Amino acid sequence: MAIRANPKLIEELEPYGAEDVMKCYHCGNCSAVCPFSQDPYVFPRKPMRNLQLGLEEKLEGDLDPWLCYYCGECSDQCPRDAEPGETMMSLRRWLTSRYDWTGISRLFYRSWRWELGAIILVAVITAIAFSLFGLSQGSLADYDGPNAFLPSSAIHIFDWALAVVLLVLLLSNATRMWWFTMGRDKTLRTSLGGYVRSLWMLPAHFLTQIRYSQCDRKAPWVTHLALMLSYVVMLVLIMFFLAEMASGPSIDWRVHVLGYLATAGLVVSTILFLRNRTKKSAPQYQHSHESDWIFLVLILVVALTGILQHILHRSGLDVAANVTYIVHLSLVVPMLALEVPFSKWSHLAYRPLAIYLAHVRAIALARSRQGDEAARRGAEPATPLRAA
Amino acid sequence: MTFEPKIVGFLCNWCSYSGADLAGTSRIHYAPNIRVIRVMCSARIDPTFVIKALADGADGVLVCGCHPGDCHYSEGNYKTMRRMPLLKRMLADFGIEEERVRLEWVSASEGKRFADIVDDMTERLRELGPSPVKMALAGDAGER
Amino acid sequence: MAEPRTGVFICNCGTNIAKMVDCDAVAEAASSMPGVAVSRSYKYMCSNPGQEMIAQDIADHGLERVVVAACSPRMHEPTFRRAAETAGLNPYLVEMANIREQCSWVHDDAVAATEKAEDLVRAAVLRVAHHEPLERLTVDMCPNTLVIGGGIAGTTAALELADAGELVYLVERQPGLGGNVGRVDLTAPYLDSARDMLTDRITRVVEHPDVDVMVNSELKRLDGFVGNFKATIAVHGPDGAEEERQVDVGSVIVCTGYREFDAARATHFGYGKLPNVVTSFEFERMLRAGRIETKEGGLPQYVAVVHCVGSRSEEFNGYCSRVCCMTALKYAHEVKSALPASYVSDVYVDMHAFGKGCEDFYRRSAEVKTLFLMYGKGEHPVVRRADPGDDCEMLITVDEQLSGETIELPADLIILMVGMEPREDAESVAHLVNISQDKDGWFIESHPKLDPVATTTDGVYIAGACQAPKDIPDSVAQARAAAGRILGKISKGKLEIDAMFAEVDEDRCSGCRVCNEICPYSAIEFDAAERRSHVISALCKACGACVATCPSAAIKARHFTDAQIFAEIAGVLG
Amino acid sequence: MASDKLQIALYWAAACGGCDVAVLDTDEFILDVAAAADIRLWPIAVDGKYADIEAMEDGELDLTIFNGAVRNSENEHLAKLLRAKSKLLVAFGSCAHLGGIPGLANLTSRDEILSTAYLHNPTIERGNKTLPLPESGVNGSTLTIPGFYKHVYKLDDIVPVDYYVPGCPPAADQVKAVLQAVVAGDLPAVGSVVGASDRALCEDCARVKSEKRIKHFYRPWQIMIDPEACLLEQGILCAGPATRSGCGARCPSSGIPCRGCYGPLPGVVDQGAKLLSAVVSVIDSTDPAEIERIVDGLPDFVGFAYRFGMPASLLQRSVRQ
Repeated sequence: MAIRANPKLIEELEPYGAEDVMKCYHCGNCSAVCPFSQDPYVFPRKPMRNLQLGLEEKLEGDLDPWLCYYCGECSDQCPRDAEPGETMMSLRRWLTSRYDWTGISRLFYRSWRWELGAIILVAVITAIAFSLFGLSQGSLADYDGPNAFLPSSAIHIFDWALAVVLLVLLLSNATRMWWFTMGRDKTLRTSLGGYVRSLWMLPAHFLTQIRYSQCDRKAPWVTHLALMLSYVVMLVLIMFFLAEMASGPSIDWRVHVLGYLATAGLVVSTILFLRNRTKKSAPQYQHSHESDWIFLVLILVVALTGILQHILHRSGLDVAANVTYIVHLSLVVPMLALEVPFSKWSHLAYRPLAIYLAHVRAIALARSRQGDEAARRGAEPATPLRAA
Repeated sequence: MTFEPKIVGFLCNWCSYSGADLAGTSRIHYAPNIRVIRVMCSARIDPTFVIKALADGADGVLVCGCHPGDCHYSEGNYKTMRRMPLLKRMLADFGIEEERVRLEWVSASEGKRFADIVDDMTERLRELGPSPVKMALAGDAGER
Repeated sequence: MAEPRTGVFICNCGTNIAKMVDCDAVAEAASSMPGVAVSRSYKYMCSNPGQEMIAQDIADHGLERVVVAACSPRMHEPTFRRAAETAGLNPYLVEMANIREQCSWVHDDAVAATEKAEDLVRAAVLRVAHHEPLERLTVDMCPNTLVIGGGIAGTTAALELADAGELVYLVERQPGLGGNVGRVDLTAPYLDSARDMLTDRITRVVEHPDVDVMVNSELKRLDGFVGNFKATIAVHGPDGAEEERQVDVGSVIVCTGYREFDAARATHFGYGKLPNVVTSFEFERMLRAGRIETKEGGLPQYVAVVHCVGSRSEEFNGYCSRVCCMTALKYAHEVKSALPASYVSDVYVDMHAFGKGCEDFYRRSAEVKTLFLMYGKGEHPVVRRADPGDDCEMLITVDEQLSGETIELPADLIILMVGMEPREDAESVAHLVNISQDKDGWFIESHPKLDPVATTTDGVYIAGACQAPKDIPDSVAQARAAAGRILGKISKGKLEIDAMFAEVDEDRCSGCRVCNEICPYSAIEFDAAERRSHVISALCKACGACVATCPSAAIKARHFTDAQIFAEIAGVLG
Repeated sequence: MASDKLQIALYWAAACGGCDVAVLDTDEFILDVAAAADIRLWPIAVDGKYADIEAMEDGELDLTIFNGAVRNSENEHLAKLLRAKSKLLVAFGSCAHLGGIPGLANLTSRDEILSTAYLHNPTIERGNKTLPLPESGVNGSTLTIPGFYKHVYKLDDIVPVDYYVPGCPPAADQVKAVLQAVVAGDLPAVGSVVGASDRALCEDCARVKSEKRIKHFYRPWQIMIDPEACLLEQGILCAGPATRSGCGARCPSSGIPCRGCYGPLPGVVDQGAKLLSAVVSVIDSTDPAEIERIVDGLPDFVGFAYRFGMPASLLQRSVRQ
């Protein structure tokens, strides 16, 4: 069955960062040096070929880009400077925008103005909304207590509401991802058992990102893990212990410890990443997409405003603390509302999911191969016919 | 003692004679029964030469030229290729055994092949025995 | 007759000969052979003392013939001929017996080897008695040159010779000069204009006082031999009138070039059926016209270039046509610069980017985002009309090797890179100037590596794509090389011809003409008036085929006469 | 009996008699001969006895024109006798010159010939077992017939010959020329061939010759022969290129290929080998199998190539023991 080539697709990909793909002449060095590239997931050469030929459906159904951690070995080895690593990165961005049914993601990735604009817009709305809300039921002079400007109980409800919305978006996109990569492939003989048995991989890989450690360079893994864990810890704290965090000195010290650690983690790791990207210290930092900058900066400023707010509050400067809180929230909200479902943040979810699905897929493929073997064997008579 | 045949070899200068030289430079040993006569091209080999050699007492005649298509003079060996079949038929009518006259293509790089050919021909002629020509021509002098 | 006084010199070659052949015994035996006045065995005959010994004996014993029994004549015959010459003996009165390569080195029975050595020496002694002193002939070298073909190679060769002040006759079949290069727009890999290159050359050729250009003309006959050809050229006038010209030339350069493969033969590309499937030369015409468009006059969105059309296939020509790959890349550049919105695909088998600047050019083609699709050798893409809904006019189905998929590639304009073939008249040209063609029909050079411009016929040279597919720089280099070779000969003024050649005894020739067809060099000329055949000694390469064939024994092979060979036969048989 | 007339003998050995007829073909010129010479021996024309010859002194004869090969003891005896008695001995005609048609017998053996001729020939009365014996007793006395040799010899195998007149038979005008030369006494070097030229027959052959390429050999009856073109070029085996001219190319001019009766050209040591080389070298093929097929068109080539010259060839005879 012939597949239609689409020479135009490459242009669609360029805004996502895939600019050198056409230079590739398929020597295969990239796939050879990649520690993750192995049957049935051979990359980056194969996805690059599909991209050159514009085999859209194949690319869409491809899990390979998520199995890459962009250690940059391939780009180092490439004799044609076709940047296979960056191509994989661009494919991840493109896939994110494909999984997202709203089309917002595509909009963001193709234009940083849109992304930034949206962030600012959401920030302003948030700021105004929370200010009005605060003034309507409390006093700017009170950080906590009955007259608190932004009572944690209220914020908590808001957080959960937002969380639900994000979860829905994320799940719907994840489902699309599953459909593209597994669901619509009729030839694939997956079984529910297969899915269930491998389910443990999701949390495991989410929390450890252990595959990343298989890259020759370990530093990126550590930083990446640190950033991710700090983020998660902070998320957990906010979603479950917001009250304790908000109210005064009487609260449990352990909360503080984790809070401080997470904050430190966020600040340090983002600064490190930003430094790397500005210095272009390693191949994977050579080409920074606008979305990368926005993402890092956003996390950093969220963390910083968080710290500032905390200090002000502890120093009893409640007014300043409240103002900072508004600023903090007007940064947190776009970060969550926009980055999580529509931009870089989402890979936090897609990558472990991809590893999980890839595993299930591999098993299914292996089984179907054995099946074919068996079928072939069955075709021959078990015992040779004898003449009567 | 076994009969040792005398073979006259007519070799073209460019392929076969060089091939025979190569056998020498590569120290490939072969039977000493052959006596080589060099001509520029196998096409120079007049059938008369072959008959003359037999009449003068040769037990066998070996004719060598470049492989067809490789002739230094582009087409010379084709003339040889055309002459030999009829010559062999004619000699057969004279009662001369087919094995006594042999045509082989030997290139400048086939020293081994040349040596093998000489050994093989010598062996066949040993089995065949002396050429009848000399005896026939000597035989009748007295008795008519 | 009384045998001439002969000296026999047995070389021991250190121990190379002596260890297997009893050289003294051979020398002893030789001393009693007919005519032998002196017979010696010496360690190294080829050494200076050895050669002086020969010269001395020639003087002391008044030797008229010399036999040296040593290595192969292919090794040292020139050495000993010189030695004899220094002593005033004609070099052709020397004969060698090969008792090393064909005796001591190949035998292990000393007795038999010695016996054989004696036979070989006897053969040489008897043979040399029949030798005759021979003189090398010299003929005049006519400085004019005939150049056949007015393409890039022909014009280059003509200018090279004419600029050196020699007269050139340039014969071109077409009404104008320029050949195939004249049909090209830009050239790979430097994208400079073929037109500029040519127009400059052509104007120079046409205006050059020493170049006699004949267009609408063709060579009818070529008689004579190196240095002394007579060329008959038919010049077609505009009114269809044909005028014959006879010119004297000393050399001929064949630059007849090539013709392109007929794309219609490769039916699966739909050439001739689908309007927008064009050959590279048809596309060059578009480029020269400065407008890339479909037959319908629209601008193509998808342009596909198909490589190896008629080349590197079992079906058509097995060889690579060498210029197509880079030309195809050139098209990618030209299309992209003319139509930035278009998409160019290259459907190829292997990318042959040999030669200066070509690999870089290939790299740069990635910058214009060319999409390369690789199909397997022995397979071929298939072109079909696209379906109504498609945004393209045609679809090329390729079993794409790099993806392992069967790909349908959209195309609005398809350019077939047609390969090179020998011209339809190559065979007749080869016959006219008496050169040979290889299995594909290209003219054969005298040595593929060491002598790529000369041919098996002295004085006839080949240059350009008539020898094999070639690009412009190679053609130009070959043309200049040929010109250089000719200028070298001209500067000598005379040609020396080997003393070994065949001659017809006209008192014996009955004009039966059996020999005429025998000569591979057409060196035998039949004089119809005299009813005799002559050998043109300058053309004769002394193979002796005619000598062995002449039923009247009227042709004599100098230095390989019947008498000499009969003597040798008698000699080896003791 | 002394006479100032030219003393000549003509003898007929192993031959068909055609040579004698050729002498008679000189018509009235023979009368001039008779007038100018005493014909001492000429078995078919005048009455002369061997005894008379034996009685002669050596060299008494000025000229003996000897035709026929030497096949038996009588031929040899007469050859030696006439040689001794003659100043000039001329080998006259192909048989004496080269062995001639009788020479073809050298391809078989004496026994084969005798058994064919006297035992197995279809015309032999059935059951007849009579073989000729050199000696046989007839009522007391002994009859002898000449001994039949194993091989056929040309005249100069037996005795030295002064001149050769080739041809089967020699052309009548050549006969005249020779006799006139003898009378006039202007003779070429001893041992030379007279009455023939040093060029091949093609010299005199009127057929148009061009370059030769042979794809197929034909027997004359197999094709319509082009009367203008060279026979060999038409694929018809013609010995002309390998044969002395002198006959006036009578055969080819009447559409019959030359058979080579005038013998090889000077410098040719084996007429058959030369003819072979000439006719097959121009075969138009480079494929061994095809060449074999083309050569199939030349049956009994040995018989053709040595039709008149077997005993004069390098091998002279079949070497089968």
